[in-house]
Amino acid sequence: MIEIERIAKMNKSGNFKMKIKKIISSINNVKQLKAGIILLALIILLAIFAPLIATHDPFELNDDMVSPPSNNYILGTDGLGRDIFSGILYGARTSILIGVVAASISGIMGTLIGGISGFYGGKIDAVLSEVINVFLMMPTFFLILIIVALFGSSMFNVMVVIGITTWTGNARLMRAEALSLKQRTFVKSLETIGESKFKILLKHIIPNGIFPIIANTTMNVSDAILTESALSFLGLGDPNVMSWGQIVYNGKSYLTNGWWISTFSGIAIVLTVLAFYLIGDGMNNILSPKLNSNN
Amino acid sequence: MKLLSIKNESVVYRSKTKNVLAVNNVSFDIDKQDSVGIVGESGSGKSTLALALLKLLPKNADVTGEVLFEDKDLLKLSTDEFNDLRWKEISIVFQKSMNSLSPIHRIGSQMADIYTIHDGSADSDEVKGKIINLLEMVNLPTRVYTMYPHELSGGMMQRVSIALSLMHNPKLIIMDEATTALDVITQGQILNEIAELEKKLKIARIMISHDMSVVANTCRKIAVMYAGYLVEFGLVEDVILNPKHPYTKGLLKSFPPLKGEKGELRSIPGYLPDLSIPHEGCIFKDRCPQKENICLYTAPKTHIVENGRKVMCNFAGGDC
Amino acid sequence: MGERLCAILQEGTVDMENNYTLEITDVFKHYTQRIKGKNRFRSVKKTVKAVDGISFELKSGEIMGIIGESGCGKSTLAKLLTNLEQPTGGKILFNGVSSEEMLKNDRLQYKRMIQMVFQNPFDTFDPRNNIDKIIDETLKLHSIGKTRDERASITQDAMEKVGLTPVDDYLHRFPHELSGGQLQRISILRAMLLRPKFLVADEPVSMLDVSVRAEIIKMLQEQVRNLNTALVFISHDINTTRYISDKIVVMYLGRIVESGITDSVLHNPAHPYTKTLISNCASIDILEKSNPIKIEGEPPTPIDNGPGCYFAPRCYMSKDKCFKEYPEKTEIEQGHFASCHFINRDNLN
Amino acid sequence: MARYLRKRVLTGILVILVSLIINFSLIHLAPGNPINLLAGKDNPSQEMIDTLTKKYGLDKPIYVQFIHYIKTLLKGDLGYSIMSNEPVGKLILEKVGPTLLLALTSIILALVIGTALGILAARKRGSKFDIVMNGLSYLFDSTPNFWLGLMLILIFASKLKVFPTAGMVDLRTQSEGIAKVIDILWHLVLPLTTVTLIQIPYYFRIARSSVIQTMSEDFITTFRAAGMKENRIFNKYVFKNAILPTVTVFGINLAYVISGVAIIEIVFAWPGMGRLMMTAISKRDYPLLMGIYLLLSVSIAVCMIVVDVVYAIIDPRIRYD
Repeated sequence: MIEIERIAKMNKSGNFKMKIKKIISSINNVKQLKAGIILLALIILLAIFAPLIATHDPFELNDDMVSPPSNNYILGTDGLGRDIFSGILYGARTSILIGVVAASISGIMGTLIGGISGFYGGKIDAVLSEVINVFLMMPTFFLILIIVALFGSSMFNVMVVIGITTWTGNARLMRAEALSLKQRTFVKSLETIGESKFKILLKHIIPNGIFPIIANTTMNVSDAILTESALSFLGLGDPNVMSWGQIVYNGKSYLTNGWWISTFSGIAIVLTVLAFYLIGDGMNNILSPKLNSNN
Repeated sequence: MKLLSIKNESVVYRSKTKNVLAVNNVSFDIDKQDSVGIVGESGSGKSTLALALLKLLPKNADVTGEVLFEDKDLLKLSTDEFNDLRWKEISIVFQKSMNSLSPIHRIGSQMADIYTIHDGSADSDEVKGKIINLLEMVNLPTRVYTMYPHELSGGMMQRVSIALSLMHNPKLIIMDEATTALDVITQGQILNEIAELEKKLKIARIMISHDMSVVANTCRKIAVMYAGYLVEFGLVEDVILNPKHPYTKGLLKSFPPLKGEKGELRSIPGYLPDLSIPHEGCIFKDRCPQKENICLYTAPKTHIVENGRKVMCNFAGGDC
Repeated sequence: MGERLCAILQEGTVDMENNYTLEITDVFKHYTQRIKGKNRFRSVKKTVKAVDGISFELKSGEIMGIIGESGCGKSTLAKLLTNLEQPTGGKILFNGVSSEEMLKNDRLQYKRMIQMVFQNPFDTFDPRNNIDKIIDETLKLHSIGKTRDERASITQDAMEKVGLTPVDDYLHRFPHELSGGQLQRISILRAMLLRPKFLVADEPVSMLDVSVRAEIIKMLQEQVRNLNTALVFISHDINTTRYISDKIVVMYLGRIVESGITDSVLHNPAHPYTKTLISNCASIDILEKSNPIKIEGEPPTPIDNGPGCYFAPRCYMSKDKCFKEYPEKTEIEQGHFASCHFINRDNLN
Repeated sequence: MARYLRKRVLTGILVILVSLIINFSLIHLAPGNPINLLAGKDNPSQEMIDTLTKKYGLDKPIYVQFIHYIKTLLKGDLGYSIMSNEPVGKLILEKVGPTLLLALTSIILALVIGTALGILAARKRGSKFDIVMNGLSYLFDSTPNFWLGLMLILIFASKLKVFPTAGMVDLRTQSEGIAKVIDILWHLVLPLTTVTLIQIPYYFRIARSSVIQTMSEDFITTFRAAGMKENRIFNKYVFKNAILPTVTVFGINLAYVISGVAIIEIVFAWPGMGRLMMTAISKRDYPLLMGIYLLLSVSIAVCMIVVDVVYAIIDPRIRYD
């Protein structure tokens, strides 16, 4: 965990500030980034103030089962009479938490493994990149599925499992960054000055190469939310928390006479996932404007 | 006999925040079979000037003035008319020759493809023979025909680029830092070959380089550019041996000689001015060792001295 | 003020009496590489001989130029000297102490012994740090100056000395806010702050605009002269190398083909490669135009050279013997050596 | 090339080995007794315990158990399903057909449609078409596949009643021959649309960005300077250069497609491996679950190697050796 703090600290200084400034000034130019941030801010506000906004206790079983949207139940109720609107509000907390934690685990693992692999090279790299290759070839979703099925579907399990099975993308990115940064003159000059290899990795390679990983991690939040909702949809969600995938799952049997159950919860997933995608892609846009811009 | 005549050419790069005046009112002529070297440091506008001749500048660049090529104004030609003229009459060799052809197509087929743009009637054997001739002409083995760009060294790819540019016997070729990335010997050999081919094929050449010694060795005339202005123009012997503009003098002092006294090396102090800000007086005034009051407020005229030599300095003309 | 600071302030007086010698004996850098075989689906393992047996000696205060084309091993040699790469054979001795031993005892001491100035000034510093931090961290690493303030005043003085003023203007800038010339001067300054006994400059001006090259060359000259540091100046630009260096070494495919006092080598070259190199070099001196010597091809990758002279396949005067036997190093005049069978006419038949 | 092939095959074997180890250790690490896990119930009969112990060598040291496990697998024995007591291999093979039908058709459709749209969008960069297609690609990328399936069912099956809700054939009519094929196709429309729609953004973006990237390469300037017409530059040079990256991502996309197909099968009750797996999960049929996972890992690894080799052959720049 020391590393995380260090990285966080380092990012506060120098060029990172400039990049942040650049991002802020670019937010207005990069439409998808602007849209994503506004959307996400809205969703986060709703999640934070869920207890205030919610009209019902999301777990409360009301007498009105499969009741269509009305004044009392804004988005209707499900088969057990639970209020959908309140469920969706509380579900936002679950989705965002799982997404962010899982993506962070994957981001940190990927950064460290990829950084070490690319920067140290040689045998370490040979072994680590083989590990990355192997992971890339594995059907991760099924692995997650099986592990969750075997070990239980608590929220903690889901987060950790998604995190440790999806770090390879980040590791590949960081490895590529480290490989190219390693060739840069400033790294060679740090070596001639006498800086130790490990310090160069932590203080110079990772901070200079972290930006694509941040963008990618933002997108990974989206993927993690989708994975979690798919697990819930397959009945492998944490039964103790409210989750959008579960609501969609619950609504599946009422598709004909209670279309609102699955529909609205699904829209909530789409919007949240979209927000993170837009932000991540917007950041990539700033990094390589030539490729993505519309001009 | 005039081949190309550039009259008052200016290029402005327009963007939302500022307009950069990259080339400012440049005029000079190139005769048939002449060779002109344009020298200047980065930001002098030398490449912009050349790319403007072939209309290869990005869309945000505004080109004004006249460029008369055999009495046709290139800037007024339509795209189709211009495409006809490109390569047949004027061709170009770029610096980054390694990327100058598609990496996944064979060199021969790409050359043939370019050849048929302007000679669609030729049958494929005829084209192939022509291409192989071209390759031999630039001292490349014929097997290059079936090779891919990445299989060639930098010098060989540069030769391919030169072969491409000579394909339709153009009247003028533009070499944009074409030998800069090459090693000393390879550069020497290629420059020598070009000089011979030029004589044989009766081609005029514009050579853009930041290296004055390359231009001094291979061109008949030299054009010195600074911050978008043509500050001095004339025969190589005149300009090198008797520089009139203080910038030319400064540049020459920056090159140590290979023989004789080492002398004292001197830099030109200061930096290139910001070309997006309008300036008063002489563009070189901030770095000029000879500047006087007049230079601060009066933009120098271009004085024509002898042998068609031009100098843009307040102290160059007979009138002061 | 610490002792070191005093020493720095009285520049030029400290190390004059201390003489250091760098001795390179038969240094090799070979590595295996997969090389394209008959077609792109086959490959062969080959030994690339980037540096192939190089020996020379350099004393404090000397400036040695190394010239040659890309791939001749001059940059690899620079990396070997600064321990960015490790030689696969031979010895690098500083006053008789081997580089390995020095590195084992005190890695930082080795770094203070030999420093380097790089080709690309725009990329020499971490873009995230400002100049102040870059220099301060260097001093801190080598325990020069005990406190932040002490280090700041060392930096201040040094920058004033080389005319990077007003100092504050530079210190708070980030690398991308400075010009190439300014950055290269800071790069030289940072290297010299460690008071190295040897300095390697690998193409230090090739990426700079012509009009600022001279000031960098002059600064290098002054700095090494003041501290009696020896300089290895690596360049493909023969004119500039001639200007700065006392002696010169010509390399081809990992070996030294000719060496000696600068003007002796350049005005009276003995090796056909040196002759070709010089004759092809464009010169501003248009009155003394020489005709470039024509040779075939480009320098190959240093694989499977010899047994004869490495230059023989491209040489305009090669004979049978050149392909069979590597020519010995021959002294032409005092201190001027070349390895060519044709130097001594007796060897010809 | 031979060296590269060897390396890729080695990676493939490693993938399979790692999958085996994961499988094996999951059985042992999972909460509870592996015997219970393998037997599928908490209180198996003594007879069952004895057979399983013998078969998997559960009384031996762990590495002997692993060798046992591999040996059983090498004999083609993936164990017996707990639900039906039939060999796992047989159960899986029965379901491969429908899954492949869905997966392969969707991949081809998505590849063609996505790439075509991407190229068009890149050529008309900044146009309304480009902006709309970009927006749609974000939207479909953000849509959970199962939900998209549900919505299609809701609209086209429940409300409009154009297509059937679930299954692969109409069980009431029991048609034969051509009629059966048509029936299957009819049932295929909605699941296929879903799986295709979620893949299109992927190919769309890759095609779009690689065309844009290629258009900015230096060699395009050469052809322009030579006076070549834009259409010819595009058709002959940009297209081939830009299409190559699609091949590389094709392999990586595979695992993603398969998981998407599995979920969609469940949504549409399509009788493929995905549904089999869901049943296995809900019935805690571990041998079956492991068998499916293993088979998937192996086939994905093989496909990716094939794709890599094909790429190495068609791109002359790559010398994988």
